[in-house]
Amino acid sequence: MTKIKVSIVGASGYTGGELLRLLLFHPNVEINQVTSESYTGKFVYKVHPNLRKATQLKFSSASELQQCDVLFLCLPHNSSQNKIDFYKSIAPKIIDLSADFRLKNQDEYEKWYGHKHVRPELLKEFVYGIPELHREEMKNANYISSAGCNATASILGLYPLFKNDLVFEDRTVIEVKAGSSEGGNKVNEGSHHPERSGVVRSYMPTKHRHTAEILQELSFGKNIQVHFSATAIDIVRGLLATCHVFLKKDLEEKDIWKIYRDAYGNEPFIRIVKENDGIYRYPEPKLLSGTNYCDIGFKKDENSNRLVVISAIDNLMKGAAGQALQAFNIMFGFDERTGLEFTGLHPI
Amino acid sequence: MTKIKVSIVGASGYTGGELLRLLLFHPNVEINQVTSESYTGKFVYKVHPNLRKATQLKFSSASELQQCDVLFLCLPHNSSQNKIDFYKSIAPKIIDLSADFRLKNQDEYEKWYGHKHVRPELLKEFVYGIPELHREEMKNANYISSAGCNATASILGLYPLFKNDLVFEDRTVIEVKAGSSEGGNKVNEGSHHPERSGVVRSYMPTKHRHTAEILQELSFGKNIQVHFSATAIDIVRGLLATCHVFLKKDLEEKDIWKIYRDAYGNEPFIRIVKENDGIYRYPEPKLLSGTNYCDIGFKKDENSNRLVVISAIDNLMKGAAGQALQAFNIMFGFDERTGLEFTGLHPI
Amino acid sequence: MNAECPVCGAQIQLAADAVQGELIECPDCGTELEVVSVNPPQVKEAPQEEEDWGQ
Repeated sequence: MTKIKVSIVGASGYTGGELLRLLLFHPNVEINQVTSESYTGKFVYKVHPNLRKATQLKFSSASELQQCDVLFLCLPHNSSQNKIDFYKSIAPKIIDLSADFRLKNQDEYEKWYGHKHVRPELLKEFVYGIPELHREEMKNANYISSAGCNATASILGLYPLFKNDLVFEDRTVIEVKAGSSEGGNKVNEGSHHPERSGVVRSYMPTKHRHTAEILQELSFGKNIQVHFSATAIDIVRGLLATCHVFLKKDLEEKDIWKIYRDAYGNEPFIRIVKENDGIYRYPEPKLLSGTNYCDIGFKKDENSNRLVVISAIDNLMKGAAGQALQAFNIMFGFDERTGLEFTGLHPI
Repeated sequence: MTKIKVSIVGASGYTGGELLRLLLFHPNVEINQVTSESYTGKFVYKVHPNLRKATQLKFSSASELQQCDVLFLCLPHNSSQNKIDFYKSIAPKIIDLSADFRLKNQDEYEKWYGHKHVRPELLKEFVYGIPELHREEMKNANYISSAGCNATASILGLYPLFKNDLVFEDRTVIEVKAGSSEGGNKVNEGSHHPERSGVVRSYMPTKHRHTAEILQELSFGKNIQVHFSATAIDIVRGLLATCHVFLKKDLEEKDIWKIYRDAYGNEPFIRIVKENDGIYRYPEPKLLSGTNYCDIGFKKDENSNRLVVISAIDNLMKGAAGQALQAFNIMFGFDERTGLEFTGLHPI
Repeated sequence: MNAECPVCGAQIQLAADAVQGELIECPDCGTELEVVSVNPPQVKEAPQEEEDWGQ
């Protein structure tokens, strides 16, 4: 059975490392090269110690890139768009994990990212990377742009409600609680352990860039508003989005169950988590570490038309590398769960 | 290819749950029953939420146990020995994860566990459950007694030194730093979050029961002493043993490397971790969460004959369920890594 | 014929295209090594300052 030849550009970061971990154990994949300019020639386990004994692979430089079947781009924002022609020359299919090609509208891009997009004409060539929303388009896509982690959790949590026009368009409030791995492996003043440990840090009360993706995917042609805030807490992996939406008509919890079951009943990576006993009655991000699950729960407020939707993921997995691999599986017609079977640890 | 029929007795605890997680994804295993008296009839994911969507299996009662090929016993101490005949009637092969059959000497058992062993004549029928030390005996064993977690880390760390008679017999000091999952899922005063969070708790400064196993496996017929202490720290999974031994003759680090390479060079689950750059230069338990690795490092003290040996494991994996499955693989002639390929998460 | 790592004694097979002065890493202990000669294969520890994190 011929294997798909893949390479990763920018494989020394947390996202690239997580993707490498998954690809190393994917039965249909042969890893060709993994690039890092700062670690060229070094063993990958130097920066990804969990890969000790798993591989003797070394980093190459991007200048040494050879032709391959698929190129995963795990570069800082604003890199992919500047060298996209070079990357296109390397592989017929590209999965970009940066934000460069997520937004379809160049004006929106400029508004949220503060500078003009370098190759706006290419935006329409990239399929937005949430399989649960764009599976059919992915099946014959050449270019996929993986979604942001906060956006993924928020969008998946609210998609069935917006799709069925059940909530007021301008009253949605989303509060994400996020971990330190979201910031990547670059050290900064605020990531210094004595300063970062134990914080409940309001790092993006407004204007979080991922809002743009949420608006794009939930508007369904309407003009909607999403009031998003993010707070950093003392976890490394994991992300919990608590979404407050306001129902247009009065619904029972039984109706809500049905709406989510209809939307996600057959999805391999979405679990509806809403139980009235046990320790973990609503989605719990720490249980999802290393898995590709998005757990979704909800609670109807008895005293108002507010519905609280709770959505949890591992920001490095369903929020990045896991979702990119899910898209890869769809692109090549493999079972979507291939290489993504890990069901998580408990206790953790 | 016929599958091995296995059942787990006492599957609602952390060890039983971890073993269930591994067995569910083992290609040569068919799970027959998993028992829990308190959760009989309930879905297993009620107490093991990481298994949501992975299985619809329900707990049975031990009274409903049917014949099977292998029985894993994950019971509190002092249970297996009291019902061993019943368990022997259920399956020809037994792997016991409790402490009941670890010690070969009944007097030692009574000394460390404070009561007479109920079936001392059976002690010699159980092979002590560290594959790296007892692989040949396991190949045709019917009964295996899985080792304690603190013992496993300490024994594997020091085995090559004691085997080659390189250290003084009575001067070894071992300090284990352990996580909260070692105490199991029973709630107690000290496990209440406000009391347990952030502690550096000297919970067993002396007389830790696992010492008995360390003495048994490292004595090589001599009378040895091990001075063991355990401190609980703010982690859930993970165990780090820092061992202080005193060399009989002066050795260079290069000699120590050779000793460990000769002993463990071909072992699939032991990694020698001693690097002079990078963030993780010595063994780091959090990187091992969910893996069956035992990472071992060392540092020779330039100013004395002291050698510091550092050994890390996941107490629920190499210290319990993972090692039990490794033994199972040996018992049935499967590749030892089957079902134990997970290479861990980073960052975590 | 292999070179021997001066730090941990691991047997190191030099790459076919290895050249004198090239920096390589010991596969066992990860120490950065410098190729002293290709035939016979010899390496020595590359100069490296010890990072002190003052923990």
